[in-house]
Amino acid sequence: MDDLKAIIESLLFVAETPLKIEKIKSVLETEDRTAISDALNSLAEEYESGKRGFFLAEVAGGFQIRTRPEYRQWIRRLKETRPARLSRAAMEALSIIAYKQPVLRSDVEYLRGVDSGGTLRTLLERGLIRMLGRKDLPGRPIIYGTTRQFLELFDLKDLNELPTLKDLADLGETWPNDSM
Amino acid sequence: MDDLKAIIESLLFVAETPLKIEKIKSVLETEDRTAISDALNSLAEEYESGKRGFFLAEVAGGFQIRTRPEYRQWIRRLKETRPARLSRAAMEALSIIAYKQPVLRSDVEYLRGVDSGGTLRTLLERGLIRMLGRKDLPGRPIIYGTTRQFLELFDLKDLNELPTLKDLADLGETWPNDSM
Amino acid sequence: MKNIIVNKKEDQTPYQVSLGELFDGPMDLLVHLVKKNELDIYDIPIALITQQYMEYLEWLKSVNIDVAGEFLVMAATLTHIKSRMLLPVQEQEGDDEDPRMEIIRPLAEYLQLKYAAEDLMERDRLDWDVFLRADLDDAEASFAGDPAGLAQVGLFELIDAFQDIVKRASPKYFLDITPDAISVKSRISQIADILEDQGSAAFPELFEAEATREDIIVTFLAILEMAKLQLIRIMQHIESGIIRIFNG
Repeated sequence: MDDLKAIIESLLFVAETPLKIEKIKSVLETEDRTAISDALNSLAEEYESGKRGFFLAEVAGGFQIRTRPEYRQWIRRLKETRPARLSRAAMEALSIIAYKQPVLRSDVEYLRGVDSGGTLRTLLERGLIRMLGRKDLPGRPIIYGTTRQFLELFDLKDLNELPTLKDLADLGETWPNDSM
Repeated sequence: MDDLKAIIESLLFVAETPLKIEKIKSVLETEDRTAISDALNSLAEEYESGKRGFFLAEVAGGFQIRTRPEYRQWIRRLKETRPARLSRAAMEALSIIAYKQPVLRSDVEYLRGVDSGGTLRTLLERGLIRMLGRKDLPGRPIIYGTTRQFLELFDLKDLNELPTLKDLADLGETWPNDSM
Repeated sequence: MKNIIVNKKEDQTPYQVSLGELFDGPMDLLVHLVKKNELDIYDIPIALITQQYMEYLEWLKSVNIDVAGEFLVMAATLTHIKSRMLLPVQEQEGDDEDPRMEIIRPLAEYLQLKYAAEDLMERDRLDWDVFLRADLDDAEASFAGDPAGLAQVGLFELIDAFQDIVKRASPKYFLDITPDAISVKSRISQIADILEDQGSAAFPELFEAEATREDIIVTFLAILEMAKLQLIRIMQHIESGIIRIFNG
């Protein structure tokens, strides 16, 4: 392994948030963007072909080493923590905000048909949504959108990578799972 | 790479403390100590011969993946540029100034109940607050307010966008089902 | 070692049904009914659905589940649609659409987003399917932060900090933050920005961007407040009569 690749690997290893190419450039004091992205590609390939315990994820505009999903059960056993669960209500509200943002509380409530204040508050506290500003309407209601943590949680490069909304006519017999 | 080795690698990756063989045994529910130590040896060798960005260190009776000391300068550079987080004290003082501005140091201290000179100095150095002027009182105390950088840090267009406590109260309680 | 390949369904916690969370809302209940009857959502037999919906509400009441207001609103909507369906179609009005669209449209959109939520849940979620390296507190990591670069902080943390203070503060000093008061504060901050950049500003200049009467009042109050605090000096040119505001 050449030095550049190894150095980038060590940076990926210690970085706390997804590492952007720009950031790597500034740390390494280089202008050679191609060399960095070649190294990243090569690392991603090595992790994949070597079937290592981790892989290189492209998420929230940067790169991050993450453990392979197949091993989730063993890692959970090691960590012995119950991961925080998002309730069905929270997932519904979150997906509405993700797809319809920028969005008002009233939009979320119109779509869900129920009061969603508490759910929004939960999502705010978990850092998955944020207040983007206020709308120029009576009462100056708050506008909501998703955060970088939202992208990180769902392994998304950016919002364009959100799964496309399904055309209901094509769905036929399948129904959403009640026990989501 | 076989599964056992990859799983152990993923465990090493997420473990918060050096991982003991006993611990790996219990997580994997196996009695095969030899297989585990073979896998660990093989990982150590691979990291070494592949000259990766990290190596397998045997510390405190366990195993831990660590970045290679040769790369310390780059890692330090990465960490140095890591954005600093505001301390709890700084957040408190900043929130008082944001909501109550224009405000005196004595107001901040009255509300926080502690001397806040050092905290205000830090906020001034970071450019989050500024001196707006002096109040016509004995000692001509300094009047503080927030800066443009404050708005940028919190991604606010202007101070009108600051959420009020009422906004928060309007959302109600967090949803009880969202156990966090 | 036990089976390594994990069945995706098996490793998920079974969903605990408690009566209180049976249905998340009226839309959810409608989806359940449409699904149970294997209906085409674009051709819902409104009488059947209305009847079953009402039966559900009755049943919920009979087991002492408080039926929230939004369920009753939906009941009224369904009943209304049902009654409109019974009216003879007036052929003159060409734009008379199927009354059921009132419920089909939001239902379709709700379903679509429910599917989207499922798609999201199927992705490899952080701290559920995939994990990051632990944040080790090694000696190497303790570096002084660069004062220039600050971590982006959630506004929520700011409110949290403030809320804690409000809780601790004596009730006598309780803060009532009305939007009006904030507008004045905001305007003070903006005027301070202008004066910082330019040193001074003509009085009318500060009102230029203002459209509404309310905005003008806010600006005026801000200037008065700043003058009271001696943050600014207000001077008038003797000959031209133009008033200028200076940094104090």
